[in-house]
Amino acid sequence: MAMRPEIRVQREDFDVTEEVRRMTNARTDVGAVVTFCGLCRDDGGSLSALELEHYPGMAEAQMRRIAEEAGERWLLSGLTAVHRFGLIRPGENIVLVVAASMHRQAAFDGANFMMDYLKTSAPFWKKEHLLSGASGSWVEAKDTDDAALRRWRGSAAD
Amino acid sequence: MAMRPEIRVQREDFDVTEEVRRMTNARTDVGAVVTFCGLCRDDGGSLSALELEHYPGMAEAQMRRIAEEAGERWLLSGLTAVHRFGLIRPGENIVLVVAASMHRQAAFDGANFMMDYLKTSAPFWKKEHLLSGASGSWVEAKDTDDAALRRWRGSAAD
Amino acid sequence: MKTKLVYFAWVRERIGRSDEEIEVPDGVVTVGELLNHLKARGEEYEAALQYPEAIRVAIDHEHVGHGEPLGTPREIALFPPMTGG
Amino acid sequence: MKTKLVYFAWVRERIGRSDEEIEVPDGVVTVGELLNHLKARGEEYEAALQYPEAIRVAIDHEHVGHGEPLGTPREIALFPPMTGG
Repeated sequence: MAMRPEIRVQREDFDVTEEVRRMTNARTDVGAVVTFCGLCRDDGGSLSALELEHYPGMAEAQMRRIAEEAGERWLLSGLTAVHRFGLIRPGENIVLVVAASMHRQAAFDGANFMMDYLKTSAPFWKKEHLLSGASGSWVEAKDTDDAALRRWRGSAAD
Repeated sequence: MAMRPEIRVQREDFDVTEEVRRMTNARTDVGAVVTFCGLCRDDGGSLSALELEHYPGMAEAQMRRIAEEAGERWLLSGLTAVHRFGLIRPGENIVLVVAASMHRQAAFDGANFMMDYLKTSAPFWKKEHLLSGASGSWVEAKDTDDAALRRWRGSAAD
Repeated sequence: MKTKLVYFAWVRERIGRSDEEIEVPDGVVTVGELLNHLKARGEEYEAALQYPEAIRVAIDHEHVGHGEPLGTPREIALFPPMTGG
Repeated sequence: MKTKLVYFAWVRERIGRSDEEIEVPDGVVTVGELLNHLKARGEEYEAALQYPEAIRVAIDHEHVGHGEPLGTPREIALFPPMTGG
Protein backbone atom coordinates (compact mmCIF):
# COMPACT_ATOMS: atom_id res chain seq x y z
CA MET A 1 0.00 0.00 0.00
CA ALA A 2 1.46 3.30 -1.12
CA MET A 3 -1.34 5.12 0.74
CA ARG A 4 -0.07 7.02 3.78
CA PRO A 5 -2.90 7.98 6.11
CA GLU A 6 -2.91 11.52 7.51
CA ILE A 7 -3.72 11.26 11.22
CA ARG A 8 -4.11 14.18 13.62
CA VAL A 9 -5.38 14.72 17.14
CA GLN A 10 -5.79 18.41 17.81
CA ARG A 11 -7.59 21.04 19.85
CA GLU A 12 -8.29 23.31 16.84
CA ASP A 13 -11.13 22.99 14.38
CA PHE A 14 -10.54 21.66 10.87
CA ASP A 15 -11.57 22.86 7.42
CA VAL A 16 -13.21 20.24 5.19
CA THR A 17 -12.33 21.92 1.89
CA GLU A 18 -8.71 22.21 2.96
CA GLU A 19 -8.48 18.52 3.89
CA VAL A 20 -10.14 17.44 0.64
CA ARG A 21 -7.76 19.62 -1.37
CA ARG A 22 -4.77 18.07 0.41
CA MET A 23 -5.79 14.70 -1.02
CA THR A 24 -6.69 15.74 -4.55
CA ASN A 25 -4.20 18.51 -5.25
CA ALA A 26 -2.04 18.06 -8.35
CA ARG A 27 -3.34 14.60 -9.12
CA THR A 28 -5.84 13.35 -11.69
CA ASP A 29 -6.40 9.79 -10.50
CA VAL A 30 -8.88 10.61 -7.71
CA GLY A 31 -12.47 10.27 -8.86
CA ALA A 32 -14.28 10.23 -5.52
CA VAL A 33 -13.80 11.84 -2.13
CA VAL A 34 -16.09 11.06 0.78
CA THR A 35 -15.92 13.09 3.97
CA PHE A 36 -17.57 12.45 7.30
CA CYS A 37 -17.94 15.19 9.92
CA GLY A 38 -19.13 14.26 13.39
CA LEU A 39 -20.60 17.20 15.31
CA CYS A 40 -21.51 17.84 18.93
CA ARG A 41 -25.30 17.44 19.29
CA ASP A 42 -27.50 18.79 22.04
CA ASP A 43 -30.84 17.02 21.80
CA GLY A 44 -32.19 18.09 25.18
CA GLY A 45 -31.10 21.73 25.18
CA SER A 46 -29.21 21.25 28.46
CA LEU A 47 -25.67 20.71 27.20
CA SER A 48 -23.03 23.41 27.60
CA ALA A 49 -20.19 21.41 26.03
CA LEU A 50 -18.65 18.00 25.60
CA GLU A 51 -15.19 17.55 27.05
CA LEU A 52 -13.16 15.24 24.85
CA GLU A 53 -10.38 13.40 26.65
CA HIS A 54 -7.89 11.21 24.82
CA TYR A 55 -4.84 9.05 25.39
CA PRO A 56 -2.00 10.93 23.67
CA GLY A 57 0.19 8.63 21.64
CA MET A 58 -2.19 5.69 21.64
CA ALA A 59 -4.97 7.74 20.04
CA GLU A 60 -2.80 8.53 17.02
CA ALA A 61 -1.38 4.99 16.90
CA GLN A 62 -4.83 3.42 17.00
CA MET A 63 -6.25 5.78 14.36
CA ARG A 64 -3.31 4.90 12.14
CA ARG A 65 -3.88 1.17 12.61
CA ILE A 66 -7.56 1.54 11.63
CA ALA A 67 -6.65 3.68 8.60
CA GLU A 68 -4.08 1.15 7.43
CA GLU A 69 -6.60 -1.65 7.77
CA ALA A 70 -9.03 0.38 5.63
CA GLY A 71 -6.25 0.82 3.08
CA GLU A 72 -5.82 -2.94 2.90
CA ARG A 73 -9.52 -3.59 2.42
CA TRP A 74 -10.28 -0.92 -0.20
CA LEU A 75 -8.32 0.70 -2.97
CA LEU A 76 -7.88 4.14 -1.42
CA SER A 77 -5.59 6.84 -2.74
CA GLY A 78 -5.72 8.64 0.60
CA LEU A 79 -7.31 8.56 4.03
CA THR A 80 -7.35 11.39 6.57
CA ALA A 81 -8.66 11.27 10.13
CA VAL A 82 -8.68 14.30 12.42
CA HIS A 83 -10.06 14.03 15.95
CA ARG A 84 -10.41 17.04 18.24
CA PHE A 85 -10.01 17.12 22.00
CA GLY A 86 -10.87 19.64 24.71
CA LEU A 87 -14.15 21.50 25.20
CA ILE A 88 -16.48 21.27 22.22
CA ARG A 89 -19.75 23.21 22.10
CA PRO A 90 -23.02 22.01 20.54
CA GLY A 91 -22.88 22.49 16.78
CA GLU A 92 -19.07 22.32 16.65
CA ASN A 93 -17.01 19.69 14.88
CA ILE A 94 -15.60 16.69 16.76
CA VAL A 95 -14.16 14.42 14.11
CA LEU A 96 -13.37 14.40 10.40
CA VAL A 97 -12.68 11.45 8.12
CA VAL A 98 -11.80 11.89 4.44
CA ALA A 99 -11.42 8.92 2.08
CA ALA A 100 -10.28 9.33 -1.53
CA SER A 101 -10.36 6.73 -4.28
CA MET A 102 -10.73 6.20 -8.00
CA HIS A 103 -14.20 4.80 -7.40
CA ARG A 104 -17.05 6.02 -5.30
CA GLN A 105 -17.98 2.87 -3.39
CA ALA A 106 -14.44 2.37 -2.06
CA ALA A 107 -14.45 5.96 -0.81
CA PHE A 108 -17.83 5.50 0.88
CA ASP A 109 -16.86 2.17 2.45
CA GLY A 110 -13.42 3.36 3.59
CA ALA A 111 -14.87 6.39 5.37
CA ASN A 112 -17.71 4.39 6.90
CA PHE A 113 -15.36 1.67 8.19
CA MET A 114 -12.95 4.26 9.62
CA MET A 115 -15.78 5.93 11.55
CA ASP A 116 -17.18 2.68 12.98
CA TYR A 117 -13.76 1.71 14.34
CA LEU A 118 -12.90 5.21 15.52
CA LYS A 119 -16.06 5.21 17.65
CA THR A 120 -15.30 1.96 19.38
CA SER A 121 -11.56 1.38 19.41
CA ALA A 122 -9.79 4.74 19.48
CA PRO A 123 -9.04 5.97 23.03
CA PHE A 124 -11.32 9.00 23.30
CA TRP A 125 -13.93 9.68 25.97
CA LYS A 126 -16.69 12.28 26.19
CA LYS A 127 -17.88 13.99 29.35
CA GLU A 128 -20.94 16.22 29.40
CA HIS A 129 -20.86 19.70 30.89
CA LEU A 130 -24.34 21.03 31.55
CA LEU A 131 -25.68 24.57 31.15
CA SER A 132 -26.85 24.38 34.78
CA GLY A 133 -23.19 24.33 35.78
CA ALA A 134 -23.57 20.82 37.13
CA SER A 135 -20.95 18.35 36.03
CA GLY A 136 -22.71 15.92 33.73
CA SER A 137 -21.91 12.29 33.23
CA TRP A 138 -19.50 10.43 31.01
CA VAL A 139 -21.10 9.42 27.73
CA GLU A 140 -21.63 5.66 27.72
CA ALA A 141 -20.56 3.36 24.92
CA LYS A 142 -23.47 2.30 22.74
CA ASP A 143 -24.43 -1.26 21.83
CA THR A 144 -25.40 0.02 18.38
CA ASP A 145 -21.79 1.07 17.82
CA ASP A 146 -20.59 -2.45 18.61
CA ALA A 147 -23.27 -3.84 16.31
CA ALA A 148 -22.08 -1.54 13.51
CA LEU A 149 -18.64 -3.14 13.74
CA ARG A 150 -19.93 -6.62 13.12
CA ARG A 151 -20.85 -5.93 9.51
CA TRP A 152 -17.16 -5.46 8.64
CA ARG A 153 -16.10 -8.80 10.06
CA GLY A 154 -15.26 -11.35 7.43
CA SER A 155 -16.51 -9.12 4.62
CA ALA A 156 -14.32 -9.37 1.55
CA ALA A 157 -12.39 -6.43 0.20
CA ASP A 158 -13.92 -4.20 -2.47
CA MET B 1 -40.79 15.54 5.64
CA ALA B 2 -39.64 18.98 6.75
CA MET B 3 -36.35 18.45 4.92
CA ARG B 4 -36.01 20.73 1.88
CA PRO B 5 -33.26 19.57 -0.45
CA GLU B 6 -30.90 22.19 -1.83
CA ILE B 7 -30.46 21.44 -5.55
CA ARG B 8 -28.23 23.37 -7.94
CA VAL B 9 -26.92 22.91 -11.48
CA GLN B 10 -24.15 25.40 -12.15
CA ARG B 11 -21.06 26.15 -14.18
CA GLU B 12 -19.03 27.40 -11.18
CA ASP B 13 -17.11 25.26 -8.72
CA PHE B 14 -18.47 24.67 -5.20
CA ASP B 15 -16.88 24.88 -1.76
CA VAL B 16 -17.40 21.84 0.46
CA THR B 17 -16.93 23.67 3.76
CA GLU B 18 -19.44 26.31 2.71
CA GLU B 19 -22.06 23.71 1.76
CA VAL B 20 -21.55 21.80 5.01
CA ARG B 21 -21.87 25.01 7.02
CA ARG B 22 -25.13 25.86 5.27
CA MET B 23 -26.62 22.66 6.70
CA THR B 24 -25.25 22.83 10.23
CA ASN B 25 -25.25 26.55 10.95
CA ALA B 26 -27.18 27.66 14.04
CA ARG B 27 -28.53 24.22 14.80
CA THR B 28 -27.50 21.62 17.37
CA ASP B 29 -29.42 18.57 16.18
CA VAL B 30 -27.04 17.54 13.39
CA GLY B 31 -24.59 14.90 14.52
CA ALA B 32 -23.27 13.68 11.18
CA VAL B 33 -22.56 15.19 7.78
CA VAL B 34 -21.37 13.07 4.87
CA THR B 35 -20.14 14.70 1.68
CA PHE B 36 -19.34 13.12 -1.65
CA CYS B 37 -17.23 14.91 -4.26
CA GLY B 38 -16.98 13.42 -7.73
CA LEU B 39 -13.91 14.64 -9.65
CA CYS B 40 -12.82 14.50 -13.27
CA ARG B 41 -10.27 11.70 -13.61
CA ASP B 42 -7.71 11.23 -16.36
CA ASP B 43 -6.39 7.70 -16.11
CA GLY B 44 -4.67 7.59 -19.48
CA GLY B 45 -3.07 11.04 -19.49
CA SER B 46 -4.78 11.92 -22.77
CA LEU B 47 -7.78 13.87 -21.51
CA SER B 48 -7.97 17.63 -21.93
CA ALA B 49 -11.41 18.04 -20.38
CA LEU B 50 -14.84 16.52 -19.95
CA GLU B 51 -17.70 18.50 -21.39
CA LEU B 52 -20.76 18.12 -19.19
CA GLU B 53 -24.06 18.59 -20.99
CA HIS B 54 -27.38 18.64 -19.16
CA TYR B 55 -31.09 19.05 -19.73
CA PRO B 56 -31.96 22.32 -18.01
CA GLY B 57 -35.13 22.09 -15.98
CA MET B 58 -35.31 18.31 -16.00
CA ALA B 59 -31.87 17.99 -14.38
CA GLU B 60 -32.97 20.01 -11.36
CA ALA B 61 -36.38 18.33 -11.24
CA GLN B 62 -34.86 14.87 -11.34
CA MET B 63 -32.22 15.68 -8.69
CA ARG B 64 -35.01 17.00 -6.47
CA ARG B 65 -37.06 13.82 -6.95
CA ILE B 66 -34.08 11.66 -5.96
CA ALA B 67 -33.33 13.86 -2.93
CA GLU B 68 -36.93 13.69 -1.77
CA GLU B 69 -36.92 9.92 -2.10
CA ALA B 70 -33.75 9.82 0.04
CA GLY B 71 -35.53 12.02 2.59
CA GLU B 72 -38.36 9.49 2.77
CA ARG B 73 -36.02 6.55 3.25
CA TRP B 74 -33.69 8.01 5.87
CA LEU B 75 -34.07 10.53 8.65
CA LEU B 76 -32.11 13.38 7.11
CA SER B 77 -32.01 16.93 8.41
CA GLY B 78 -30.71 18.18 5.07
CA LEU B 79 -29.59 17.06 1.63
CA THR B 80 -27.67 19.14 -0.92
CA ALA B 81 -26.77 18.18 -4.47
CA VAL B 82 -24.74 20.43 -6.76
CA HIS B 83 -23.90 19.29 -10.30
CA ARG B 84 -21.63 21.30 -12.57
CA PHE B 85 -21.86 21.63 -16.34
CA GLY B 86 -19.55 22.94 -19.05
CA LEU B 87 -15.87 22.13 -19.54
CA ILE B 88 -14.28 20.42 -16.55
CA ARG B 89 -10.55 19.69 -16.43
CA PRO B 90 -8.91 16.61 -14.87
CA GLY B 91 -8.70 17.07 -11.10
CA GLU B 92 -11.65 19.47 -10.99
CA ASN B 93 -14.94 18.88 -9.21
CA ILE B 94 -17.99 17.58 -11.10
CA VAL B 95 -20.57 16.85 -8.45
CA LEU B 96 -21.18 17.36 -4.74
CA VAL B 97 -23.66 15.63 -2.46
CA VAL B 98 -24.02 16.55 1.22
CA ALA B 99 -26.28 14.60 3.58
CA ALA B 100 -26.85 15.66 7.20
CA SER B 101 -28.54 13.66 9.93
CA MET B 102 -28.61 13.04 13.66
CA HIS B 103 -26.95 9.69 13.07
CA ARG B 104 -24.01 8.69 10.97
CA GLN B 105 -25.42 5.72 9.07
CA ALA B 106 -28.39 7.70 7.75
CA ALA B 107 -26.00 10.37 6.48
CA PHE B 108 -23.78 7.76 4.78
CA ASP B 109 -26.73 5.93 3.23
CA GLY B 110 -28.50 9.09 2.10
CA ALA B 111 -25.40 10.41 0.30
CA ASN B 112 -24.61 7.00 -1.22
CA PHE B 113 -28.17 6.54 -2.51
CA MET B 114 -28.25 10.07 -3.94
CA MET B 115 -25.02 9.43 -5.89
CA ASP B 116 -26.15 6.08 -7.30
CA TYR B 117 -29.34 7.62 -8.67
CA LEU B 118 -27.64 10.82 -9.85
CA LYS B 119 -25.29 8.70 -11.97
CA THR B 120 -28.02 6.77 -13.70
CA SER B 121 -31.19 8.84 -13.74
CA ALA B 122 -30.29 12.53 -13.81
CA PRO B 123 -30.01 13.94 -17.37
CA PHE B 124 -26.29 14.70 -17.64
CA TRP B 125 -23.89 13.46 -20.31
CA LYS B 126 -20.11 13.57 -20.52
CA LYS B 127 -18.08 14.05 -23.69
CA GLU B 128 -14.32 13.67 -23.73
CA HIS B 129 -12.06 16.33 -25.24
CA LEU B 130 -8.57 14.99 -25.90
CA LEU B 131 -5.21 16.72 -25.48
CA SER B 132 -4.47 15.81 -29.11
CA GLY B 133 -7.23 18.20 -30.12
CA ALA B 134 -9.31 15.35 -31.46
CA SER B 135 -12.90 15.26 -30.35
CA GLY B 136 -13.19 12.28 -28.07
CA SER B 137 -16.21 10.09 -27.56
CA TRP B 138 -19.24 10.30 -25.35
CA VAL B 139 -18.71 8.49 -22.06
CA GLU B 140 -20.83 5.34 -22.04
CA ALA B 141 -23.16 4.33 -19.25
CA LYS B 142 -21.70 1.59 -17.06
CA ASP B 143 -23.34 -1.69 -16.15
CA THR B 144 -21.77 -1.39 -12.70
CA ASP B 145 -23.76 1.80 -12.13
CA ASP B 146 -26.99 -0.01 -12.91
CA ALA B 147 -25.91 -2.85 -10.63
CA ALA B 148 -25.27 -0.34 -7.83
CA LEU B 149 -28.90 0.76 -8.05
CA ARG B 150 -30.26 -2.69 -7.41
CA ARG B 151 -29.13 -2.78 -3.80
CA TRP B 152 -31.56 0.04 -2.94
CA ARG B 153 -34.58 -1.78 -4.37
CA GLY B 154 -36.91 -3.14 -1.76
CA SER B 155 -34.54 -2.27 1.06
CA ALA B 156 -36.39 -1.04 4.11
CA ALA B 157 -35.92 2.47 5.46
CA ASP B 158 -33.32 3.14 8.12
CA MET C 1 -50.65 17.52 -32.91
CA LYS C 2 -47.72 19.97 -32.91
CA THR C 3 -45.04 18.90 -30.41
CA LYS C 4 -41.69 20.30 -29.33
CA LEU C 5 -38.84 17.81 -29.41
CA VAL C 6 -35.49 18.35 -27.68
CA TYR C 7 -32.33 16.27 -28.19
CA PHE C 8 -29.22 15.80 -26.07
CA ALA C 9 -25.68 14.43 -26.33
CA TRP C 10 -25.07 12.15 -29.34
CA VAL C 11 -28.75 12.10 -30.24
CA ARG C 12 -28.50 15.87 -30.71
CA GLU C 13 -25.20 15.58 -32.61
CA ARG C 14 -26.49 12.94 -35.02
CA ILE C 15 -29.81 14.63 -35.72
CA GLY C 16 -27.92 17.87 -36.14
CA ARG C 17 -30.14 20.12 -34.07
CA SER C 18 -31.01 20.58 -30.41
CA ASP C 19 -34.75 21.08 -30.79
CA GLU C 20 -37.58 21.35 -33.30
CA GLU C 21 -41.33 21.38 -33.57
CA ILE C 22 -42.92 18.53 -35.47
CA GLU C 23 -46.42 17.46 -36.40
CA VAL C 24 -47.17 14.11 -34.77
CA PRO C 25 -49.53 12.10 -37.03
CA ASP C 26 -52.74 10.77 -35.47
CA GLY C 27 -51.64 7.15 -35.71
CA VAL C 28 -48.59 7.78 -33.49
CA VAL C 29 -49.78 7.14 -29.96
CA THR C 30 -46.90 5.69 -27.92
CA VAL C 31 -43.32 6.74 -27.31
CA GLY C 32 -42.11 3.75 -29.31
CA GLU C 33 -44.30 4.72 -32.26
CA LEU C 34 -42.90 8.24 -32.14
CA LEU C 35 -39.34 6.87 -32.32
CA ASN C 36 -40.28 4.78 -35.36
CA HIS C 37 -41.96 7.75 -37.00
CA LEU C 38 -38.89 9.95 -36.45
CA LYS C 39 -36.54 7.28 -37.79
CA ALA C 40 -38.28 7.55 -41.15
CA ARG C 41 -37.64 11.30 -41.41
CA GLY C 42 -34.16 11.00 -42.96
CA GLU C 43 -30.73 9.51 -42.58
CA GLU C 44 -29.68 11.77 -39.71
CA TYR C 45 -32.69 10.50 -37.71
CA GLU C 46 -31.91 6.96 -38.83
CA ALA C 47 -28.35 7.35 -37.51
CA ALA C 48 -29.52 8.76 -34.19
CA LEU C 49 -32.32 6.27 -33.58
CA GLN C 50 -30.74 3.18 -35.13
CA TYR C 51 -30.97 1.32 -31.82
CA PRO C 52 -34.22 2.58 -30.27
CA GLU C 53 -33.63 0.52 -27.10
CA ALA C 54 -30.63 2.78 -26.36
CA ILE C 55 -32.78 5.91 -26.47
CA ARG C 56 -34.15 7.34 -23.24
CA VAL C 57 -37.27 9.49 -23.43
CA ALA C 58 -38.67 12.12 -21.07
CA ILE C 59 -42.07 13.77 -21.42
CA ASP C 60 -42.30 17.13 -19.67
CA HIS C 61 -39.16 16.36 -17.64
CA GLU C 62 -40.25 12.88 -16.52
CA HIS C 63 -38.73 9.60 -17.70
CA VAL C 64 -41.18 7.40 -19.62
CA GLY C 65 -40.97 3.88 -21.01
CA HIS C 66 -41.31 3.26 -24.74
CA GLY C 67 -44.73 1.72 -24.26
CA GLU C 68 -46.21 4.84 -22.64
CA PRO C 69 -48.75 7.02 -24.47
CA LEU C 70 -47.49 10.44 -25.55
CA GLY C 71 -50.51 12.31 -24.22
CA THR C 72 -50.47 16.02 -24.98
CA PRO C 73 -47.04 17.10 -23.80
CA ARG C 74 -45.35 20.47 -23.88
CA GLU C 75 -41.96 18.88 -24.60
CA ILE C 76 -40.57 15.47 -25.45
CA ALA C 77 -36.85 14.83 -24.92
CA LEU C 78 -34.73 12.11 -26.57
CA PHE C 79 -31.28 11.28 -25.22
CA PRO C 80 -28.75 8.49 -24.59
CA PRO C 81 -28.36 6.72 -21.24
CA MET C 82 -27.26 9.28 -18.67
CA THR C 83 -23.68 9.54 -17.45
CA GLY C 84 -23.71 12.24 -14.79
CA GLY C 85 -22.18 12.24 -11.34
CA MET D 1 8.76 -5.07 38.62
CA LYS D 2 8.20 -1.28 38.59
CA THR D 3 5.50 -0.30 36.08
CA LYS D 4 3.92 2.96 34.99
CA LEU D 5 0.13 3.00 35.08
CA VAL D 6 -2.01 5.63 33.34
CA TYR D 7 -5.76 6.17 33.84
CA PHE D 8 -8.39 7.89 31.74
CA ALA D 9 -11.95 9.24 32.01
CA TRP D 10 -13.92 7.94 35.01
CA VAL D 11 -11.20 5.44 35.91
CA ARG D 12 -8.88 8.43 36.39
CA GLU D 13 -11.53 10.41 38.28
CA ARG D 14 -12.32 7.59 40.68
CA ILE D 15 -8.73 6.64 41.38
CA GLY D 16 -7.98 10.34 41.82
CA ARG D 17 -4.82 10.52 39.73
CA SER D 18 -3.87 10.28 36.07
CA ASP D 19 -0.74 8.15 36.46
CA GLU D 20 1.55 6.49 38.96
CA GLU D 21 4.38 4.01 39.23
CA ILE D 22 3.65 0.82 41.12
CA GLU D 23 5.55 -2.28 42.07
CA VAL D 24 3.88 -5.29 40.45
CA PRO D 25 4.33 -8.38 42.71
CA ASP D 26 5.83 -11.48 41.14
CA GLY D 27 2.58 -13.45 41.37
CA VAL D 28 0.76 -10.96 39.17
CA VAL D 29 1.21 -12.25 35.63
CA THR D 30 -1.89 -11.40 33.58
CA VAL D 31 -3.88 -8.23 32.99
CA GLY D 32 -6.78 -9.66 34.99
CA GLU D 33 -4.48 -10.39 37.93
CA LEU D 34 -3.20 -6.82 37.82
CA LEU D 35 -6.77 -5.48 38.01
CA ASN D 36 -7.44 -7.68 41.04
CA HIS D 37 -4.22 -6.57 42.65
CA LEU D 38 -5.05 -2.88 42.13
CA LYS D 39 -8.58 -3.30 43.48
CA ALA D 40 -7.12 -4.27 46.85
CA ARG D 41 -5.08 -1.06 47.10
CA GLY D 42 -7.88 1.03 48.62
CA GLU D 43 -11.44 2.19 48.25
CA GLU D 44 -10.71 4.59 45.36
CA TYR D 45 -9.34 1.65 43.35
CA GLU D 46 -12.24 -0.50 44.50
CA ALA D 47 -14.64 2.17 43.18
CA ALA D 48 -12.84 2.45 39.85
CA LEU D 49 -12.41 -1.27 39.25
CA GLN D 50 -15.64 -2.54 40.81
CA TYR D 51 -16.70 -4.09 37.48
CA PRO D 52 -13.44 -5.30 35.94
CA GLU D 53 -15.28 -6.46 32.78
CA ALA D 54 -16.00 -2.77 32.03
CA ILE D 55 -12.31 -1.87 32.15
CA ARG D 56 -10.33 -1.71 28.92
CA VAL D 57 -6.58 -2.17 29.10
CA ALA D 58 -3.79 -1.16 26.75
CA ILE D 59 -0.16 -2.19 27.10
CA ASP D 60 2.25 0.15 25.35
CA HIS D 61 -0.60 1.68 23.31
CA GLU D 62 -2.11 -1.64 22.20
CA HIS D 63 -5.41 -3.08 23.38
CA VAL D 64 -5.04 -6.34 25.30
CA GLY D 65 -7.55 -8.81 26.69
CA HIS D 66 -7.72 -9.51 30.43
CA GLY D 67 -6.17 -12.94 29.96
CA GLU D 68 -3.00 -11.60 28.33
CA PRO D 69 0.36 -11.65 30.17
CA LEU D 70 1.69 -8.26 31.25
CA GLY D 71 5.19 -8.88 29.93
CA THR D 72 7.61 -6.05 30.68
CA PRO D 73 5.78 -2.98 29.47
CA ARG D 74 6.76 0.64 29.54
CA GLU D 75 3.18 1.71 30.27
CA ILE D 76 -0.14 0.09 31.12
CA ALA D 77 -3.34 2.10 30.59
CA LEU D 78 -6.73 1.47 32.23
CA PHE D 79 -9.85 3.15 30.89
CA PRO D 80 -13.59 2.75 30.28
CA PRO D 81 -15.08 1.70 26.92
CA MET D 82 -14.20 4.33 24.35
CA THR D 83 -16.70 6.90 23.13
CA GLY D 84 -14.88 8.89 20.49
CA GLY D 85 -16.01 9.90 17.05
